[in-house]
Amino acid sequence: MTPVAPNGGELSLALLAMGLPLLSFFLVFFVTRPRVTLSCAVSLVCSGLPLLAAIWLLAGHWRMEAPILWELTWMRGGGVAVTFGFLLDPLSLLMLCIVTGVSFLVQVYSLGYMAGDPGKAKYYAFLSLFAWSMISLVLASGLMQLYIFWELVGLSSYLLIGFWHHKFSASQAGKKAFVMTRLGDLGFFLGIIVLLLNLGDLSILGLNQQAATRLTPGLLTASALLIFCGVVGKSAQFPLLTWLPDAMEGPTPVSALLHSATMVAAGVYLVSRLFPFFQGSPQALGWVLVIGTVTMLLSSTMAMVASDIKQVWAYSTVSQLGFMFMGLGAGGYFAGVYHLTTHAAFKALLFLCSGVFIHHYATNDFFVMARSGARSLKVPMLSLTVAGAALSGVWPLAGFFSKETVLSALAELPNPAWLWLGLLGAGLTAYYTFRLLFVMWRPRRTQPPAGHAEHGEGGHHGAAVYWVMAAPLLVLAVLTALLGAAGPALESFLAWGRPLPPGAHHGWLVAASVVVVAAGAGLAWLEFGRAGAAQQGFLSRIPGLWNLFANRWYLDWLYRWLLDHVVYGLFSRLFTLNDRRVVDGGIDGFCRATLGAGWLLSLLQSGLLQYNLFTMVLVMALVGLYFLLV
Amino acid sequence: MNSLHTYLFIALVLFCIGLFGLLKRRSLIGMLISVELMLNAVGLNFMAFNRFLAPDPAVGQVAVLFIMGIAAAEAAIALSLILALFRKIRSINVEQARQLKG
Amino acid sequence: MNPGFPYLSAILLAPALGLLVILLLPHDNRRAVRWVSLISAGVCLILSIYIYAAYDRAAAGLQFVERASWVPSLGIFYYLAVDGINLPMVLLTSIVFFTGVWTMWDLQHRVKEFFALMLLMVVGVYGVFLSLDLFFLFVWYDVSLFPMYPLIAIWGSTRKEYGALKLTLYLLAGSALVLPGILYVYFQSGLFTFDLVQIAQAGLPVEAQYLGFFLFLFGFGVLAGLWPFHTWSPVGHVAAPTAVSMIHAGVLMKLGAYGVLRVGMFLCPQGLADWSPLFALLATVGIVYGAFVGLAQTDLKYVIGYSSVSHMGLVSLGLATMSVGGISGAVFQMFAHGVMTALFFSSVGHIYDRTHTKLIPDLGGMAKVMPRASFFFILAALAGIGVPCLASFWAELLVFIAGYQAYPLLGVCAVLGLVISALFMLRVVQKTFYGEKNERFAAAPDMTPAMALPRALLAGTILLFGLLPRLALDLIDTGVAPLVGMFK
Amino acid sequence: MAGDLMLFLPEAACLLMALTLFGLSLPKHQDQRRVHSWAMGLSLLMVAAGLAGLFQEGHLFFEAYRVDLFSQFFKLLLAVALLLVLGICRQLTGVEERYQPEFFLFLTTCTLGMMLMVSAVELMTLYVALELSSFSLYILVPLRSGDNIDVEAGVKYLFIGITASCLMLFGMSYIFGAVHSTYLARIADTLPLWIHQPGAVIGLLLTLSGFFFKLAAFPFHFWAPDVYQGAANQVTTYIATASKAAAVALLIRLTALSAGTSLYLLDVLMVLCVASMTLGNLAAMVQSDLKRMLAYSSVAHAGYALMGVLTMTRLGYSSAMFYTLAYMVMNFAAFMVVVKVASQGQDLKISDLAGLHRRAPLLALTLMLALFSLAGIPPTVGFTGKFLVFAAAMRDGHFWLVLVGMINATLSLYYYLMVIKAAYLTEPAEPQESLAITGPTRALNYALIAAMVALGLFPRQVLELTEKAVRNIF
Repeated sequence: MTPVAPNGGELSLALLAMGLPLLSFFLVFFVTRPRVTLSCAVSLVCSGLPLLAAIWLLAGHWRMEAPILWELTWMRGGGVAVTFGFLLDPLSLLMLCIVTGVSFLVQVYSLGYMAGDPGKAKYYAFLSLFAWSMISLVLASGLMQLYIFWELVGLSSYLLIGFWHHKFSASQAGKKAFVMTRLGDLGFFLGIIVLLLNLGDLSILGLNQQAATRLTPGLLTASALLIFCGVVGKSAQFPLLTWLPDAMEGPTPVSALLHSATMVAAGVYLVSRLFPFFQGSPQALGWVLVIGTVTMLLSSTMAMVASDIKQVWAYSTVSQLGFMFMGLGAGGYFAGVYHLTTHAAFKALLFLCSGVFIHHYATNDFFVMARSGARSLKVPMLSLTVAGAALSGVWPLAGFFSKETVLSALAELPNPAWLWLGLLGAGLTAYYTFRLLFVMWRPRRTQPPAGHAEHGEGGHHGAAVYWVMAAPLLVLAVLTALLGAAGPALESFLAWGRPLPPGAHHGWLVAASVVVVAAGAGLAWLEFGRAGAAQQGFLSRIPGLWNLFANRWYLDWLYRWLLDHVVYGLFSRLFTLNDRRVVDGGIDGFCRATLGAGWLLSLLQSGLLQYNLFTMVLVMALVGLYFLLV
Repeated sequence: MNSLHTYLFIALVLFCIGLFGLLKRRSLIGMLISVELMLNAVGLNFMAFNRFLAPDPAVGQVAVLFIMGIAAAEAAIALSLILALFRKIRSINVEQARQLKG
Repeated sequence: MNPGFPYLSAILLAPALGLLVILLLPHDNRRAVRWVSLISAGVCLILSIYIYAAYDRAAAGLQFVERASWVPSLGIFYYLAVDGINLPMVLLTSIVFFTGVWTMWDLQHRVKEFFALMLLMVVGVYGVFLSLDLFFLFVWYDVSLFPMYPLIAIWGSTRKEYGALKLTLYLLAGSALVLPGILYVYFQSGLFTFDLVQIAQAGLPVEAQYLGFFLFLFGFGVLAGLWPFHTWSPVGHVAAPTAVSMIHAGVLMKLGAYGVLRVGMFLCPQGLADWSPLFALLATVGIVYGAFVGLAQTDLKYVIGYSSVSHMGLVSLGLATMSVGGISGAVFQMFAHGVMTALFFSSVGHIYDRTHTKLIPDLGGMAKVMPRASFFFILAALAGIGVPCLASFWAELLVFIAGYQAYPLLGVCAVLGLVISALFMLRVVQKTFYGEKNERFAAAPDMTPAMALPRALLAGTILLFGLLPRLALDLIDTGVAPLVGMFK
Repeated sequence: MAGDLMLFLPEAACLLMALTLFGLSLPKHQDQRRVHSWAMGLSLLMVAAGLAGLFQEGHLFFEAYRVDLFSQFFKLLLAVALLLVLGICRQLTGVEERYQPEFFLFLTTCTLGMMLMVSAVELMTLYVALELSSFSLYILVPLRSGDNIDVEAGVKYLFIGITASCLMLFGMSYIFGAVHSTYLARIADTLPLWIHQPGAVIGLLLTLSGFFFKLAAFPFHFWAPDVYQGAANQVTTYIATASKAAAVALLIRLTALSAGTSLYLLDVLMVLCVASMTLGNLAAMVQSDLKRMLAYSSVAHAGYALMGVLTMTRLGYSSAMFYTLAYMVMNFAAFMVVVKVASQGQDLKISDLAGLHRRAPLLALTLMLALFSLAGIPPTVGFTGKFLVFAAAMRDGHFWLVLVGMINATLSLYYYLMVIKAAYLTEPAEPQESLAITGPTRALNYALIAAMVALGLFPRQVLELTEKAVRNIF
């Protein structure tokens, strides 16, 4: 469909949404940094207004027919032109709302969470930077612009994950996140170049409409897969999934932001953004499906053995992302996007709740939390439960419906194996979620509650702080509860309001999923919930598996080994030696040789007159001889 | 016997003897004498060419006179230097004068 | 177009006059010396910003031309002009020169000589960038090189005499190839003129271009840090004092690439076509190799030195693609990398002045100790690993696209090098600035605002050209397009 | 007759000076200052005469003596060189007091000899002139006070010299035999007849060897290191500047005879050129005595000069002339510093320059500039000279020769940098008092610096002069 130019209102709103966060970044970072409250205020305003703008735009275009496009040339050189602009269509509008919403809530939440942190103002500056790059990514009109802000998202996540950079682990995690996603972006970049050289047009609409027809299947698949490499990196899919759990080193609100709406969601967003393009090559979609499945299963297994609350949610994020990719890979465009939406809500909620506990009990281990009486914090506890239930897909919460759509998309596939795998994943999810919930609800009081003495991340503050942090929870909890009902409306909105093809609705599928979830929950009840349960997972009785899962299937170990022994140990050392010995040593050797030659020649000047005379005569004689010869 | 080449040959031989002496002798006096030999060879050359080829018979003779004169001056300077050297190092053997080298 | 006022000569003369004045000043009057050099630098900066703005992009071509016969019998001309290629270089020189002088404000040891030599060097740099006459180009080229020896050997730090000697001999050995090249071209063209433009228009016989380009490639290439002739650069950078490494890595290394471009490629396009595969190969090796070697360094300045090797490899790769995109990217990369490295060295210089070490293991936690210096270094590092919206990103983008188009395999390798460089840059940032702060330097003072200002100028330039790349690229394209036309 | 005197003006002035100094040297006790003032005045007069006679043209002494721009250019050069050298001889430290008047006398006679030499166009005249200058030098070298290396140097100089002149005479005799005349003009006219006779060409080569000796080119360079080191600094300065000029002039005159028709001669000159450059530079790298180092570098520079000569083209000759001028200026600057720093007339080790930049900043600056100029770094006159010479060689397609030349220039940079390092970087073991620099010396320094830079950046006028001069002989 042909895009239309924005009218004044749309233009100003969109630019407002894109521009304000950047403005606040510069303001806070360079101007108001010394004055914390002012900085927070600026940043809050600059993230609140975009939210309003986003909602306004969404409401105003609920029944939009044609995408709205506005661009200008950002860079032009050597036949390559990079455009900067925005593309408003249902997908980008929906995503815009999610991003702005979550980032606003997180900023509000951080008011309490980061209270008293020396670097609070800088933290807000980075949050704004993050918001800016994510918003611009969402609204990007061209693939190159998308890539640019994709990189910036990576940068800001690097800054935020490593925010407490005096902790070695934190800076390490930030570096890891950046480099690993960079590795994936390599493919993304190459894919863009391939498209650029063969298609010459990087506008998203153009790609979606013409790529399939104008590219040979081989090139199409190649570029699609290369781009998907970027997605794998960003969305922490197999095999690049290990950076995300480490990213927990950042402040918890950051994790919430990272995991729900911004960083990792970008990958899913990219695939759905280019969904028609991907559809052009079945092989590519097949790969998406495979990767998604593998990731989901792997990470759920990891979640089953984690005892760090944030770790659990991190693994679950990875697995849920895998789930979305399964949906997309199965051709369920709406399934992926819908699950992305709901997941954004309840995952943000999960993290923010955990944040409250961590902040309160200064520990990340939910067994300890439970023992210290986590139940007493009513609001977080309830919202945690709601979110957990949603995550594991309990009716009537949002997660249930989105999961249903994904599963039904899988059911469409000729091969039933995918569906079974999907169900298995759902079961595992339910298991580890309820494991955590039961532990939190029914603690075993082995020792008196660990007081609030020790202060890890954060620290204990007054009731005001508590409520500042609790308020966003309530909002998100409500959303989590209600989003389920919004499914059909969203679907039609995303489909440009056209009547939907009657998707075959499998009643048995609902039943199956319910059963599976129940099974998972039941197992969790047996092991952790019921009175007198040992709170020991069945896995602890299978040390092999336990170690495997606890060590993330040794993926990290593998990367570390490669880095140490191949990159540092082999190439770096080899090249450095070569540089010292061969390249540089060669030069020095040459110079020494020259000096030696000089010394030899100076021996000619023996000091004995006759030698000199003799040399003279000899040379002249030789010269004469030469003449007679030629 | 009285062809140009005879004289040239003798001159060449003379020159070579001088050269040989110059390289062989270690005493400065001996070297000086050898140089004189070489100069005489040159003179002989000039005379021979003058006698057999040159249109104007004066040139060669003038040349020879000049050479002899200058050779005399040369000998004077050389001897004075050798004397000076002898004063300093008590020897006129070049092997003794080897401070400057390298 | 020929404006009344000879702006280019003014840019060339301002430092020269400053030099004279400094020579006449008494030794002990340090204030005056500093002020004189800062003023002459400022004049240059203002003038070059003016011509950068006043250059008529629509008309393109050579502008602000000043041409006069110098030695008629040999066809030597005093010929200054700017086009899209050397204009950014002039601006770069002015920025780095100005900030460099400011950075050395606190110098106490033999101030007069230092600034005199620095001005001399800068005169040479301007001369190379501005003159279009081969004779003068070479003259200024050497003028810009030989002050490096005293500058490094007197005011330098680590193994300074070795480094200075190596650098000077190496670079002048390179110019030993350039001079024969110039003479060769001079006689092969049959015009008996050193006017670069005339020769380029007349065109050289193809067989002559083969040898000619070879000479220029390796003669200038040495200064461009072309692998494997790069080892002088880390050694030299480590030894050199702050401002000198700023100007040297920031500007002087660009002279090499500029020479290859302006002399080699303009005069011998055919030769380039013959040599470009080798050229591209060496460039790519440089990119990857530099990154890997940088990974193993423990001295901050060594790290930067090798990153320069890697980045200059990008420039060479861009030149070797023989496409508008690649060459524009290369020129822009010269500019961006110049500013970036200057920022690097000025921050490291500050850290070194205060802590007297630039060994990464000794440092650590600097972000807490001296936040300003750390901010500038980290910004430079981010620019170095090609973070978008910082100047060098665009340059690298163009170079990679063109590189991939011309040599797919090498292009991929080059992009891989980018990841490695990201790895080692972040590693350095982490080990130096993050982590628990080192109590030894807890008391080390941060930059004063006055000293932060020049760094801020550099950082601002990076950001400005990163957010608005068209400021440079539209201009560069006008200069590059006609050159690429010659390859056809 | 007046016209002839006009033609003979510089030589006449020189002769007058020589006689006056002779007169002054007769009394037993002579005030050195007084002699010096006389010498300065007269040599000023001589320079004036040289300027006045610059554009004279004509012949003297039965065509045996040719006066043209070429010869007058060199005469002016020689006069200036003498003036400069005398300029730094105010206090003759290092020369025995009782010989100081003779010192001035022999300097003058040597100059006179060279002046005659550059104008001589007849073999015998040439020979006599050459020996006049050589003999004066033979005597000048051992005049040094103190240790006995000066006599040794003198003896070696003498014997190498007379051997060279024997070879030269021998060659001359063969030329005479081939051409039946000693007039260069006649030799040039009958060129086609003899250029392929072995005897004649070898004769020409042997004749050249006399001037290779003067130029200290390989293989006749052996005297240079010893004499430079052994002779008094002032004498060395003179040898290093003036006598080189005359030698180049003669080489140009004689090679011009063959007019580049003999490939063989070309090859030989090329070999000698490369050998001189390389040997000189390499050997200089390992020297520790400053003057000895400069001696070897002068051997190398003889090679560069030869490069211009061997092209046997107008461009080559004019560039060689320019190079000679350049070499005179920069070498004099370097030696001037040596003389000033060695205030006791002693030998200078390179390490003795330590801390010079503090003891005498101006001298240090002059030294640095002179050395960079010798190394051929722009924008100094040394670079321009090299550039012209190389251009001439390249024009004849001697690409490799130019390449070797440039590589040599780079090598030479090494040892020049070592000196600069000593002067600017290393600090003396025990602090030395700063050198007092008189007003005239200061002025001289400024003049030299200005000359080195100005001639380097604005070679136009001089270049046109040399080109005009070359047209007279070729």
